[in-house]
Parts: sequence; structure tokens; C-alpha cells
Amino acid sequence: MINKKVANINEALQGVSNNMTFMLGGFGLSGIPENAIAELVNLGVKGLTCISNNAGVDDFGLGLLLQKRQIKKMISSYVGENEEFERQMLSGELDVELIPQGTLAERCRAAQAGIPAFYTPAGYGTEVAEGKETREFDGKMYVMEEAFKADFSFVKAWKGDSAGNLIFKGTARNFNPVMCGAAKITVAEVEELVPLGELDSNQIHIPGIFVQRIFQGEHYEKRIEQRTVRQRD
Amino acid sequence: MINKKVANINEALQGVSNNMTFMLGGFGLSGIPENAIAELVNLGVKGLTCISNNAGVDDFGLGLLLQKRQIKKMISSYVGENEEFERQMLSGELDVELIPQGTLAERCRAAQAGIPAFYTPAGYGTEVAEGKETREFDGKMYVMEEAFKADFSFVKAWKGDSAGNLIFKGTARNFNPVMCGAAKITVAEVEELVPLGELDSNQIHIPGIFVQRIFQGEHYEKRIEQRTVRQRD
Amino acid sequence: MLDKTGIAQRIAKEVKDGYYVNLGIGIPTLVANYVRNDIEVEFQSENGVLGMGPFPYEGEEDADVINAGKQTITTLPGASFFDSALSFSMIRGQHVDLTILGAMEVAESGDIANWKIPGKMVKGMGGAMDLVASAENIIVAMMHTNRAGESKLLKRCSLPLTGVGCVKKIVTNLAVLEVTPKGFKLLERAPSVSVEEIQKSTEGTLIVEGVIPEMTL
Amino acid sequence: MLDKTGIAQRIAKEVKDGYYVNLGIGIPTLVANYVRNDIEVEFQSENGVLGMGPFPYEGEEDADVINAGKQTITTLPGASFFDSALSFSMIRGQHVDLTILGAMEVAESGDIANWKIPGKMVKGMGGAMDLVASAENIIVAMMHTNRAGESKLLKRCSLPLTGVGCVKKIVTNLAVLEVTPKGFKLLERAPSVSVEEIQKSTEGTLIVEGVIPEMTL
Repeated sequence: MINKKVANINEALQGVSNNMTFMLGGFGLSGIPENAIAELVNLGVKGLTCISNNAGVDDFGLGLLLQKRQIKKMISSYVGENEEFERQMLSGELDVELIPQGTLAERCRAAQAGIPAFYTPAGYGTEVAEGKETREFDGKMYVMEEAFKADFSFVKAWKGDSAGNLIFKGTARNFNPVMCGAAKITVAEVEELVPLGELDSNQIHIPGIFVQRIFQGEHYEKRIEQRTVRQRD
Repeated sequence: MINKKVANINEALQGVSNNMTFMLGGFGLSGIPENAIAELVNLGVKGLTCISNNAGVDDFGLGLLLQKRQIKKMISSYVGENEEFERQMLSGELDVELIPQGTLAERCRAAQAGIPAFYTPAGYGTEVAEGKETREFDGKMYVMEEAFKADFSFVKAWKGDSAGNLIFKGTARNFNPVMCGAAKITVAEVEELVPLGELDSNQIHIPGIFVQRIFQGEHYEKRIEQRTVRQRD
Repeated sequence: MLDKTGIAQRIAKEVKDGYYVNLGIGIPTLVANYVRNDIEVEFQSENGVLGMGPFPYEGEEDADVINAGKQTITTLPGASFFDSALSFSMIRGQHVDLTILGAMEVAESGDIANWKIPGKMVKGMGGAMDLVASAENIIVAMMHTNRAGESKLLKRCSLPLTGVGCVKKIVTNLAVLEVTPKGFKLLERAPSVSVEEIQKSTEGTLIVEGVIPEMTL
Repeated sequence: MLDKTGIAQRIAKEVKDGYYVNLGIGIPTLVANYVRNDIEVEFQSENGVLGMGPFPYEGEEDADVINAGKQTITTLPGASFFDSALSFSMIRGQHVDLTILGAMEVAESGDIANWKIPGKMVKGMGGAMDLVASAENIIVAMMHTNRAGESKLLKRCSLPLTGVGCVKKIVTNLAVLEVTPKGFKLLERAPSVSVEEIQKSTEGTLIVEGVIPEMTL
């Protein structure tokens, strides 16, 4: 098998530079590439365009990059829960493009799949469709949306192997699989890097062909955004 | 959980009638819905349009429907290995639409995903693109392809549960997952119907929402088309 | 007049056996608590789970198992997890039977506005635009009027739209209404609310035919 | 002059460490046997498997594990199975590094015809059109002439096309050629084949620059 394992986080992020476009997996704080984000803060790269469903919270996730003003533009579907984000957005420091969540997922998937464009009903008749081609199929109106283009995808999986095969856990899966192979280089971080052959070939969520670099993250905080519980009877 | 389990094959195929369009999973003879095909032969429905990557062999798979002249039109990517097929095609009894395999898969997936149309490079500049819209994205030419429309999808999985959740095995997976939810009604047959909760929620290939009816097949021949082996040293 | 819980209770009656349901944040989330327990319903959350169960017991929260509101949840036997593309295949492909969501405004044409107020911080539409553009069966759960007492059921929406011509039914604190080609058709009154009160709070065309029954919960 | 095995052997030298490779039916299938074993290569089959191994031992065949030629196969540790949509995401999305396939005709423009002969039974293009339209690196493996002795390297294809302007390199029983804007550039001669013989068997424009080395296997 082709070896995708890198020695450390430095090697994993080699080639990252200012003004690049990144895809980052995660929904809220669930399934975000914690280690890659931490290293992007360390590297201090600036002028970034980030394609990510959400923008983290003030002191975690993409909020860490926002604090250091490393992000120039966010492409997201929902960006609440973040005061620094709000400040930068309202002051005009940060450019924000809001797009429907399903369109966000499908534009990633299109990039992964070599589909340059597709039609979706989402956003038709709204400002999201402004300037975009619309078209009727079977009496219903659709908007044409194009595949994203990005330099790096940073994704986080539960388990992976040196061939780059990935398995995700629960709803931490979210955007991670569709971002694999959707950028020029996909960097996967995993909670556990297992020996080759340990993952069931029949149960791999993302085959290694979509992943260029893989490493086991040093530490995962896996912060919970809305801890909601019920009382025992 | 919503119960998708039907009592028998009769109930599974209720509503099937002449001149309908079906999707049928399988690649070669691997992963074909053996029991549904047998019942379609029993029912004797005619004038069928079948969307299936291949057309079976003379005495197995879709070949059984061809023998009884139940199929009016095949939409496939490759139809070799079948003499009766060849005879009917050359005599004009059978209409055949050949389309690229990736386009076949993606047109199923588009139907499943509510994407009415997408662009693909496959077939550009060939007779496959004749009469279709073509378009340039980033200097490369693409063909617009539309989602399939079908009345029933017949798929075959390895394991399933009463909620309609499916797991496929090996390369018998092929077109089966992308056909689930791509027709008005999806009928899944499985080698083993397991108790609800036995399948790992994290490892389900097709969630039950895409399946309307499920049953355990009575018998699977699982014929091998090209038995190829090596000698032990 | 209903409170938010009452709205959720009334909407729960619209949930039928065998439905896959997507619940928005706010009042819609409460609907799950009032669905009859003699029917089978599965709740889908667009972040990638089908078959959601109740919140976890304290100490059993899992950061890897949340709903679209980022709340920790549990799943039932037969549940499944999937990626965002497949999740929106369920939504866009009309495999979800019923979508219940909140709104700032609904127009008599079925247009809905629920994501943006010009001049205010915009958080984004999340999955709402996909949901309203795709769902065949959309119920809006909202108060009949805004905090300033102005009607939220309008001839035309004044706010930026989330979707056009998509809302089928509306349940408010005052009434149950159906969106028809001719306007909002009044189906039911909330307990002890008169047709006149509903008329007064409805800016859009209100269609009142015959005697309007009081709703039962 | 090379036989089919020789063509496969020569093409195997084009396979580099870290390549994902899709092999067509016929001569291309043989290439797997000659890839250096000090490099890591993964073979993809469009019916949904990555990391194919050798054929199974007798008695160990599994009807659920086949390649695109419908042959029973085995898989290596680290292999994966997936559906047809994801398989063609790999192909269409240019994640497969090298595609090796046969052809009936290749034009000096890089056009390829390998799926249909008018008047004859047409079996279909299978995945060939997706492969040739998408792959950045396509090598054609074929005999230089057809059974009637006519050149298969043409100015223009006479048969219905599989793809336009896509072939980069051709390995035949006589030569290795590169498709350039000006025509077929002769890179190597097969053992004991002269430039004149190659010229005679090539209908399309043949570019011969300097001394053409004999290929090594």
C-alpha cells in the first residue's frame, strides 16, 4: 500500500502558505481538525479563505485563527456563537460568504468527484441565487452551483491507517468525508492510527486514495458546545 | 423505528406493472437482486425499461427477463456475454441505450440526492454527447446529464434490518447503494435480515430512509461469471 | 391562545406513522416530546444522524454524537450516522417526509423568511434553504405576531427570503392555517381565540370559510 | 517486435512509486505482473475496489469480490470496497494517477476509439469514456496494426470515438510513442524493429528526432 503517514504535524502541513484556500471538516466543534488548526495558528499563515460549515467559538476551533486575524474570508452556512467573528464581520475586516449547508456539502463533494457544476433547488428565489444561473427542470426551478477549489483539506477522523483509509465516528463524520480529495492536498488527522489491515475493507468510509497525508493527533479536547442532558428517573 | 419489512416477495413487488422503469443493482452477476428478478419473471410483467450496468448472462440475472422478452429497453454501460441479448438487439426487438459507467452511477446518485442535472467530462466529443448540452468549465468541456427517473429500484445487500438499514459486501456493493432512494419505491433484498440494533449505527452503508421495503431472499446462487484462480506453489 | 409548548403539541398531531421528520431549532425541537408513542417516527438531523433518541443522562454525553443544534443526544437501536452530502441527499431528494421550522415571516404565496434581518448580525441559513426548497411538506411553527405586535403572516415578505412558495401549513399561538393559491386559509382557532382576533393579527389575505373549529391538542 | 507480454512489460516501467492505477481488460491487465516490487502501487477497479491482490487460490473464490473484468480476485491488507459513485469520483476527480487501456485506433490528436465498430454488435463502453475523459495520464496498450495489417495510429480515427485529445502515450508491439501537438513522437523502438518499419506501419504523422533508442524491458 502507498504510505501516507507523515512523521509529524510540521510535515503534515508542509506547503501551507499565506492567502491559500482551505477546507476544514467539522460541524460546530464536533469532528474539527484540532491539531491542524493549532498548527495553523503556530505557523501564523494569514489571508486565509476557509471553507467550513461553522466558524468555531471564540476560544476554540476556527475561533483560534480568527483571534489571530489569520482568516480573510469565511465560506460557511452558519457562523453564530462567536463574538470575535461578529466583530470582525461587522467591521469589515472579515469577508463572509454564507451558503446553504447542503450546497456547501455538495460543492465539496463535486470537487471530490470531478463534477464541475450541478443544479440544486436550495436558494432559488433568494439572494443566494443572485448572479447565478437558474434553470427549470420538470417545472421546478434550480440554481447552478460550482465545485469548490481549494489548496488543502484538513479533516479529522476517528481511525485511520498508513494507506490513508479513514473511519469516522458518529456525527463527527459530517463534512469530513466530502472534503477528502476535494482540495489539491488532503491532510487527515486521526485519533488512532491503526496497523495496516486492521480496518475492515468493507467498512472504510474514505479510501486512502483521497488522502495525501495522515497522522495521529497528539491530543483531542473534543469540546462539547451545548451539553444537554436529562435527569435519571 | 419505521418498519420496512414485508411478509414475502409478493408484497415486496406489489405495484409492479407493465411498461415500468426499474433500476437493478449489480455488476456482472455480482450483487444482483436474484429474488426480485425471479419474481419479475413469475409476474410476467412486460415492456420494461431496465437501468442496470449489465444485462446478465443467457440463463441468469437479467438474462432471465430477456428470455421471456419482458424487457423493452436496456440502459447499461456494458452488455456483452449474452447471446439472447445480442439477438434481440440486432433484430430490433430490444432497444439499448449505452452510457458511460460513471455517468450511469452518477445519474442514479443524482436521482437519490435530488440533483436534477450535473456536468461530466465523460463522453464529450463522442456520440454519447449528441443532442446533449455541452459546456466549458475552466477550459475543459463537459456534458450535461440528468437524473434518472424510475418506478422501482431493486437492490441486493448483504445484511439489513427492519428499519431498512443496509450493509453490502465486497464488490457486490457496486450500483446498489446509489440506486437506493433513486426510484419512487426501493425494494431491498438481503442475505440476512438481522434484529434491529445489531448493525453498528456507524457502519451502515445505506440508512433505511432510502428503502421502502426489505426482505430476506429465500436463496442466493451468487454465480461467478469468470472464475479465475492461481495455483498453490 | 397557545404558548410555545402548545404550538409544539398541536404540530405533533401532524406527525404521522412512518414519517421521517426534520425539526428546526426552537419550537420545532419541542415537537418530538409530544408525538404519539403508538406510532413510529424517525427524526433526522442534518448534521448526519437518523433515529435520534432523548438527551443523554448526565455523564453519558458524547462529543461525537450531537444534533444540528449542537446539543448532545443519544440514538435509538436502528439509528445511522452519515456524512453531510448523504444527509442532504435525504433532504434534497425528498426522502424526509416532514420539515418543521420556525420563521420570521411567511407570505400568503408560501414564501418564507427566517434567516436574515438587514442591518443585524447574520448568522447564516444553515440547512434551512435546502430544507424549504426541497421538502414537500413544510410546517412553520411561530408566533402569529412579532414582539412589536406586527403580523408575521404577510401579503409579501419584507425580509430577505429563505425560500419561495414552499410553506404548506402554519401553526401559530393563535391558529392553524393552510397556504392556498388564494391566501391563508384558516383551519383552526387556538383555544378561546376568536376569528376576529386572528383576522386582526393577519396582514395577508385570510380566508375564512364556514365555522372555524377550535383546535384540540 | 514485442508480443503482448512484452508490451505489458514495457508499460510496467511507466508505473511509478505511489501511483494509483486503473488497468483495462486485455494487455493492460498483464501489466500488474511486471510492476517492480520495490515500489508501492495500488490497483483500482471501477466496480468498487482499491488495493487488488492476485487471483485467489482455487476454492477461495468469492462471488462478492471481483474485478471489472468480472474475474474473481483477492485484496491486500489496506484495501477498500466502495460503491460505483465513489469509484467514479476517484476516476472523474483525477485521483487515479494512471490509466492503461487498449484501443482500436488512436489519432495523432490523442483521440481514441475503442468501443464500437459500426455494423457489429456493440457491447458498450463500460467505464472507458469516464476513464479517458478524466485521466491526466493515459497510456494505450495495443498492437501497432490491426489484423488486416492496417495502421491503428492514424491522422484521424475512423471509428466512433471514446474520447477526444486524451491519449498521452502509446506502447505497441513496435514502438513507444508520445502524442504531441505535432503528431506521434517516436520515443523508443521495440527490439530489432527499425524506424522504417515503424514509419511504414504508422498512418498518422510520425515525428522522428535524432537517434531512436531501442527499448529495454
